[in-house]
Amino acid sequence: MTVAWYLVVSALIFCVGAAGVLVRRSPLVILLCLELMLNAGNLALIAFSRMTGTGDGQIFAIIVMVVAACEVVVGLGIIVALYRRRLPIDVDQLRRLHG
Amino acid sequence: MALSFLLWAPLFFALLGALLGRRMAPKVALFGSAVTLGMAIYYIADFDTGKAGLQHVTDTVWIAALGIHYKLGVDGLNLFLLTLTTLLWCVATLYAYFRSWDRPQLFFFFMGLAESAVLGAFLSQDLALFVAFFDLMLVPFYFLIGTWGGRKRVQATTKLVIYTLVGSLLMLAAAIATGVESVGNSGQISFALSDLVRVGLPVGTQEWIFLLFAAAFLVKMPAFPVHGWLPDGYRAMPIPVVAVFSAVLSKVAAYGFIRIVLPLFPQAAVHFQELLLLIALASILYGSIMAFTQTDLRLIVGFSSIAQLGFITLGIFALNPQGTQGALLQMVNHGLVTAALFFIIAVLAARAGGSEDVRDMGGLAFRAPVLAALFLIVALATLAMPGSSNFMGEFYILLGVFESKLVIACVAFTGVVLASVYMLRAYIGAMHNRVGAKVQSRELSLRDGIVVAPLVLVIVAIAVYPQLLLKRQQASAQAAVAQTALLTHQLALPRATAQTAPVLPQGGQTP
Amino acid sequence: MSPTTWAWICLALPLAGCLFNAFVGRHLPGERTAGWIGTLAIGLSFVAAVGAFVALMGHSPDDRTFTSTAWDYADSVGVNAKLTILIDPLSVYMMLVVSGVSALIHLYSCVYVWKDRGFVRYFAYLNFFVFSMLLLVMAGNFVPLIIGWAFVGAASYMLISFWFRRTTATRAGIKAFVINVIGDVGLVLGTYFIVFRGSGSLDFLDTFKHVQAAFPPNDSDLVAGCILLLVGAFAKSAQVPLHTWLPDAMEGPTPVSALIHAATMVTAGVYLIARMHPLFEDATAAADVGTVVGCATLVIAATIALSQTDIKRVIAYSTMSQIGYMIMAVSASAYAAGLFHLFTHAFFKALLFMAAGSIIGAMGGEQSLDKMGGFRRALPFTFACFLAGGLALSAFPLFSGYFSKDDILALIGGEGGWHWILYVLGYLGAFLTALYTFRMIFRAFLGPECKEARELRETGHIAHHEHPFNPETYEEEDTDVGFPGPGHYIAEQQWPMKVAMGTLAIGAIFGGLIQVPFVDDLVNVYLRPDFVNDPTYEKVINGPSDGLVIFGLILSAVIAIGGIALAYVIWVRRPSIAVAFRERFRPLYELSFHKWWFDELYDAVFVRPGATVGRWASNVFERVVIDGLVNGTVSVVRAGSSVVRGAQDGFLRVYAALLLLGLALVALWFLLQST
Amino acid sequence: MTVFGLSGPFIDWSALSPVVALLGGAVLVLLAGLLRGRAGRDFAVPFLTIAALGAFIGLTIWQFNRHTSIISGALRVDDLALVVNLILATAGIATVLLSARQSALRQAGHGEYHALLLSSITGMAVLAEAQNLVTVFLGIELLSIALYILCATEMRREQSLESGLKYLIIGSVGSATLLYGLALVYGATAATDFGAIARALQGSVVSDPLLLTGIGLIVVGLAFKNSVAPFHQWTPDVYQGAPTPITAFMATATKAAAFAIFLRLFDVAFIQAQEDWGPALAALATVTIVVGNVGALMQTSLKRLLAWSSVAQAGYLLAGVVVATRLGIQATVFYLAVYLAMNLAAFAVVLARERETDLGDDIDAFAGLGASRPLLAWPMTLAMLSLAGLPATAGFIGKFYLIDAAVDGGYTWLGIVIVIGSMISLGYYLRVLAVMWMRPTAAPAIAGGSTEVDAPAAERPRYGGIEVAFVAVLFGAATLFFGIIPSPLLNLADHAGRALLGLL
Amino acid sequence: MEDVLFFIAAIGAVVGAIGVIALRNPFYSVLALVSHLLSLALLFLLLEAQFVAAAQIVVYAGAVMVLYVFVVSYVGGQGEPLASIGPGLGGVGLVLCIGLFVELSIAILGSGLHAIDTDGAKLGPGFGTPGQIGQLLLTKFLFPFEIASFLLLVAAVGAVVLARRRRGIDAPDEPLPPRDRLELTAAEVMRIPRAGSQAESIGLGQEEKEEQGGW
Repeated sequence: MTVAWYLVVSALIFCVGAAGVLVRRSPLVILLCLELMLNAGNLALIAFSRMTGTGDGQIFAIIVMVVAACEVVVGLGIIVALYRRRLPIDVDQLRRLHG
Repeated sequence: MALSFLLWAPLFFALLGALLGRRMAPKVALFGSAVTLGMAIYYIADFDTGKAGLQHVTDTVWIAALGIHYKLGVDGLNLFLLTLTTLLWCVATLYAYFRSWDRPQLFFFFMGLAESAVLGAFLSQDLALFVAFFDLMLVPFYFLIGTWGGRKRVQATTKLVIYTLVGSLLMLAAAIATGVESVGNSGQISFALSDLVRVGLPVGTQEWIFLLFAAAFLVKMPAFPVHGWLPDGYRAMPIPVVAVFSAVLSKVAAYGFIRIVLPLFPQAAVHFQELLLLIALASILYGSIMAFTQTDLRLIVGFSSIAQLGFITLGIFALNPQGTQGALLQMVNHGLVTAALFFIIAVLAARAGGSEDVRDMGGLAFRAPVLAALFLIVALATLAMPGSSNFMGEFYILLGVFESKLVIACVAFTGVVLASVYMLRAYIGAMHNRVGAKVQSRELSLRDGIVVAPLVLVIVAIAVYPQLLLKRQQASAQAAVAQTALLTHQLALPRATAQTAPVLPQGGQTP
Repeated sequence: MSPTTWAWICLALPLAGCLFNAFVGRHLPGERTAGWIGTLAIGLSFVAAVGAFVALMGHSPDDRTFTSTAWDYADSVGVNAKLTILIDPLSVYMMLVVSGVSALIHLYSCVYVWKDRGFVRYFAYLNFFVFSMLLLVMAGNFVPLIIGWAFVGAASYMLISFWFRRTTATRAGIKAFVINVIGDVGLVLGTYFIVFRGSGSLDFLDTFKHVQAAFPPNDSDLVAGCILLLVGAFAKSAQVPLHTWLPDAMEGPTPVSALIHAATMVTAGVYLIARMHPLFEDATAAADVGTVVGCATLVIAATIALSQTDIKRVIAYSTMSQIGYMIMAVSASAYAAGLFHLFTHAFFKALLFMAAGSIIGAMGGEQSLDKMGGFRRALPFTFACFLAGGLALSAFPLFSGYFSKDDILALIGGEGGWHWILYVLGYLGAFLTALYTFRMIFRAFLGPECKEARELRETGHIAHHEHPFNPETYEEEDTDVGFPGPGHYIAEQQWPMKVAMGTLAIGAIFGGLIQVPFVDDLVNVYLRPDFVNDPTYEKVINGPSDGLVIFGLILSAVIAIGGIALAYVIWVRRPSIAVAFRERFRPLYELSFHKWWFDELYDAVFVRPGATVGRWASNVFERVVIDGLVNGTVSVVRAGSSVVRGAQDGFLRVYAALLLLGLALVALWFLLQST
Repeated sequence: MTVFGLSGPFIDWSALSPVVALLGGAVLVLLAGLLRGRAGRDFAVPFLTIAALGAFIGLTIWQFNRHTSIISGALRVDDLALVVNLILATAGIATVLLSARQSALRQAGHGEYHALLLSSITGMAVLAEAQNLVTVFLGIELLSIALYILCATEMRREQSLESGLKYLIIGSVGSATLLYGLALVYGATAATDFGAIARALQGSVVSDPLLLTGIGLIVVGLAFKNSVAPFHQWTPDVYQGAPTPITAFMATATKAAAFAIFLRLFDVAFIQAQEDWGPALAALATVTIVVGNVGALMQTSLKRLLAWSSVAQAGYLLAGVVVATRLGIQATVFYLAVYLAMNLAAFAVVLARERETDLGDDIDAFAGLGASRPLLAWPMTLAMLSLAGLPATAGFIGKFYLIDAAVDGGYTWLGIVIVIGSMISLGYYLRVLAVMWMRPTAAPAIAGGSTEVDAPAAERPRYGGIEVAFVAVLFGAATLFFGIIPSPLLNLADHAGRALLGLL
Repeated sequence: MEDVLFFIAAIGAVVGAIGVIALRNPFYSVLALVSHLLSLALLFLLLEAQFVAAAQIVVYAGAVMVLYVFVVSYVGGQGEPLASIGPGLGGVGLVLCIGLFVELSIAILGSGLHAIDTDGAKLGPGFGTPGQIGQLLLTKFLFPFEIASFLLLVAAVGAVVLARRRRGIDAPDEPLPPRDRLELTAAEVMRIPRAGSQAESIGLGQEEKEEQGGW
């Protein structure tokens, strides 16, 4: 199977994740979608690393995992804080800031 | 004496006054403006007549990275504009001195800042520096109008500043383009006019740059049809501000044409000559007609200024020495009369129950012969009656146009006639005819008198001896239009058969 | 002393008087001091003029041209405007007339406006006028000429609206000023054509010297220039079609009408043409225009004068008509004749105005002939003077006007060709002149006595209206400005008026004797040095055969007497005829009474359209286009703003969508960049 | 050093020292947060933070004129980076000063707050020095994640949390995009090192769709960080919602770092593809300028207004990147410095008014300021004039420089766009001035606009605080000073410009 | 054989992804993500990245997902209501994403790099093995490695700052949902009064570590 197809798959995942950000209203799920997009990036990195035979891609992928974890942690932290303030866990209702 | 003193003295004294507090501020400001005036007069006395180039040049690099010089200089083009500026500011400060202002330190500070900015625009011999001062001028006026102005002052000042800055900022881009485009083989960028002149721009570049400059200057003048800011602005300004604004700032624009546009973009100037002449013509006619229909004295003066500036533009774009001489002379004349008119308007309003509408006035002359006489002199000067210096200005201007574009000159003459109509209409409406309802006729008070009288004296003086200006301006004026005159195949002098004194058979004897 | 020195003195004195009165006049002791000072200044100025005359006569006839320059007024880039005076017989001639008549009128005015609040102002103005007029006639350079030209206009404006709370007066003033400005424009533009398309120097003598070299005869530029000069002349001398300001100018005090609008200023046009004769010699086409216009004016004005009832306006129209004669003469290169008529006219017309002033005084400010009558016995002296003036005006044999007018017509006739038409019209004009002059005299002095006249004769007490009114509109005047001041004066009671009028009467009667055909030829001889070196002049002088001259003399005598007789019949014997005539020839009467509808015409062609355009400009154009320019831009930006801020609606997912859109676009762009 | 037979890379500690100072500072501050007693928390912690930043500055200056890549090409220390470091440090110190008395401190804990601030600065420094794709990504994440948290630290305000969440989500989408772009570039060039990438781009790959798309995605990813339209939507909301000191920090420091990496990445790694990305960036700049200025027009919240204006300013700055010339870099760096000064002054005044009035950052809070509080009004005035680019302020020189660069780089039309943008911008800057100088002082307080609605009025400080006024005056003065004597800054910019080699 | 695995894994990954955004209940979404991650790990294996695959399974499918489940259960895993005040962006999103996908595919398939159409470069021995990864991490990517660890610290601090409960911030009057109780008391116990002190954050910090303990 050529590398190109791995990339196509990653592209597809990336787009699905993006779509998720658009259509979902629960920040929890949106965070998941962000994970999807990052994973797509990871897949691409790994694929390229395979393609070029350099290890950089894999390192990059590991770093990305760390980053993803951090984002998730912080994101969930904010969600919890919102919940504590009895605020709706729905991005469509979080719009005191606009205009 | 370095020009920097002249340039920064007003700001220095303004700051000093502001620091010394509300009681001292007016005094210091007045003193400062007087000192500045003195310096300006010194430069006239010290002027080397017949020399075309700059004198008293100050030239240091301001921003090396950008090739911006701090270069000041005096020559025939700006000599008398400096005097005009300082004189009018002195008078305006005097006027303000006699009145009480909210937060006086601030008021006089901004006045001083404005004067320095205007002087800077007149003095600077570096394109970027000129642009900087040209834009800077507006800032103090924004506050002066917005804080101490009349009704609807904030809208008016915002409109005014933005409208005029639109032009100025376009000019900023154009100026930078000029500098960048004319990086010669030296490879070193420089905005000093002397360097820019040496490197001629390609015609195509010249043309769009010219248009941007023209936009800036025409808006500032203002010229028809970009005078939208004028009515509200003039109505909102406090009297001393409107006096200096209408008298001096418009001149900066006209001066910019002569100082920068003609020497730097000669081909473009020739290429767009008709366009500019037509705009000027339109300004003359439209301004006159509007002035003829207005009843608010400020607006009458305002629109008359549009017409007068039209004449000046006409003279500039005759692109020959006559036109330029006329334009330069007329700038000074118009500055003097407009300022005087605005101060007189203030006096009239004080006698017509505060109204500046000519319909509320009338019959004021009765117990105020001096006021009437001064007003009459100013009015006649404004309508350029022969014998006034304004007449010589228009004489030169129209001669210049006559030499280059006959038809336009002939049409422009209607402007002269209309001027007499609207000025006399204003004069009669205010001073003559039946007595207005709230009018009580009082003679000019001393403190108003010492504001108006000096201006009238100067008007009369240069009316008696305009040569004072003309002979000092001649060399520079000819130099400024040398290229354009060459391009339009206009010789420096008309088809002159005899310039010598008349040689009579027996020799004309003179006592 | 050299003539120029005298001339400078002559010029300086009125200015001095003006400034003195302006600055200290109000603080002088004695109520008439300012007046006396003014009069004195002018009188001395007259003396200086005489001095100049004598000094000039001291030189040989071909050496009577002197110039003197005070300072360079504006000498730069090819414009050599210097304050130069040119003293030669012509200018001295004008100086004499101007200063002389002015002196007398000042004297008269000392009484006439005595009780007026504006007494000092009046004399300041009047002196200023004389100064300007002298500057005009002395100028040796186009710019001083133009300056003087405009100054007299300004002076006339100030004096017309001297009673500045009279709306009619101010309106008349602005009208006069504007029309005069049109004249100035013509003058300036003409100067451009002549000087800057040709001679290259603003100096008269240079111009004259180089004009032949610069222009081929009847060169279009030259003709254009000369016609433009004529425009100036017409505006100043109230020639058709620029005449409408003169009748209104009668709003001014009567002495002003006498001085400015009869004797001096309005004849400036004549002087201008005479001064510029070398140009007109080369531009015969322009000269012919002048001739025709002058002729037309004299007829039209005469017809109008027939039906006017305001005594001053009648005289004003007669002035127009007489100046028509002069313009016609000088344009037809009969310079001396024209100037001779100018001289005599100055006397009798000023006299007529003064006399009229006396009557008006007696009427307490009333000017309508309809209200006057039978002053013969109440005002004997005035009557005598008026009669002398009237006879001179209507060219009664041996009176001054008789010789001068006849001189003109003879020379015109002498040129032959189409000038015969002018000749005939000229005599027609003469007939009408006699008619309207005596209509005026008979209606004012003969016939039944009006109550003012009777009161005056019986009690010696001058009528005075409690509620002063504007004789034009009959609306009440506020007496603040003085007029009609508490005092009215008549020659019979005031010696200065007597002196002034008497002197002028003598001039009016005997003035003509200085140039009587076959007897003497003083004016010609005196002025010859000016015109000697242009060819047509001599030809014109010697044009008419003796027969023609004699015929002319007889003809004009007959016409004058006939006219007077007819007037006597119509307005004294059978007043019904006048009414019948009016009914019979209604259109003619209307034409005359409405002054050929010139005012209405201008109103319809210039004033109203101008006002309409102005209103449109300020109400429609300014609002819609100019402000639209601004508001339009603003609203566009505002709209953009609300769109952008609308997109910023706080919905996270919308942000994401926009963001994805941008992402797609950017990616697309780069994709397209790739090969 | 050699451990277990594998030899670690040579580490040039002196060059690395600034970053180390920050890392160490962060940890120290975190520990200092443990101190008991107000005095310890309120003074020791900020003092330590400032000390760390001071050390950072000192070491940076020490390293000046070094041009070296360290730790096997992860970072490059050169004048561009060092100048940016100075900007970051200045912003940081100002932020610390502004943050004192801020309730966020108590809610987040002094130690944490300042530690996060320092780590964010670390991320920025790393970003500014990065010359490896991995480092780039990490730097961005480090600065962003710290900022996400800081935005949300005023948890009593719903807006604060909201802004945090919005920033997090949008920012992460941006990061993901950036990551994908980086991946594509890596794939196309088989390298993560800038130098290697540049070398690879000299080949045919420069026009390969894979690479170009990658660049495109990177453009978008970075555009998020310095709020270039149409990727700016988070900016107004986050700026408004975040605690004002943090907003000031974001506005100034983030921009500096993001533009630094913009310059480094595009003018070094992707320089070969300049004619491909140049027009795209120019187009983005145009959109940004228009959108930013237009959006700011009728705002009543001043923080929001400044947010929009910062969008517009990003557009101006982009012009310096577009041209990819030394002049461009100099202009950008200079403008960044200027931008720092004027924005800090403005935000300081906003903060002061937030504390002094109940109107929050509403424009009404500024009514009559000129009469009542000249010491605040003048800096604000100068800041506004400078942002509008009027002469005698640094903003004028900055704009002049940028337009100069644009015209010089053959993008004259972009210069004119900048000019038009500043015309529009006058509409709102002048409005602020008008409110301050030309309106009477506002009647005190419709409640609810307040920054801390539910906090009892008693414990709300009624005065802005001396340190805030100090910041305002200092940077206001700087705005004026560098408007008249710009040479010092220009020299720095000049150094920075020479840092990136291979540019004309 | 590889191809079959690829197809299985690819389909699994994509379906999992779609599941994440399609399923209304966050709980299910999380599970979908887990499956997605697993199949992704399989793809990694196919690409010779054993270590990464392992890390993927352990860190993601392990720790992070646990954290997710924890929070979801905490804030309530109820599915979001269909009705929303916000605009329905389904259509737009679909179009945009398809467009983006097309663009990316063109970029990938249209690429001129011949390597992309191969199964990849010749690999040296031990490619993708922990050994090689470790070496890279300690040499070439030493600095990123350090910064990454620092990033984790920052995240930890952030979590503390955000998720810690404080006096006067949360409204205590409102009863918390019963599901919360147990966790709440746990936190109460750990809590040391004096809001804003670092000390308590250590307490929660440990809790944090527990969560990541699987790592």
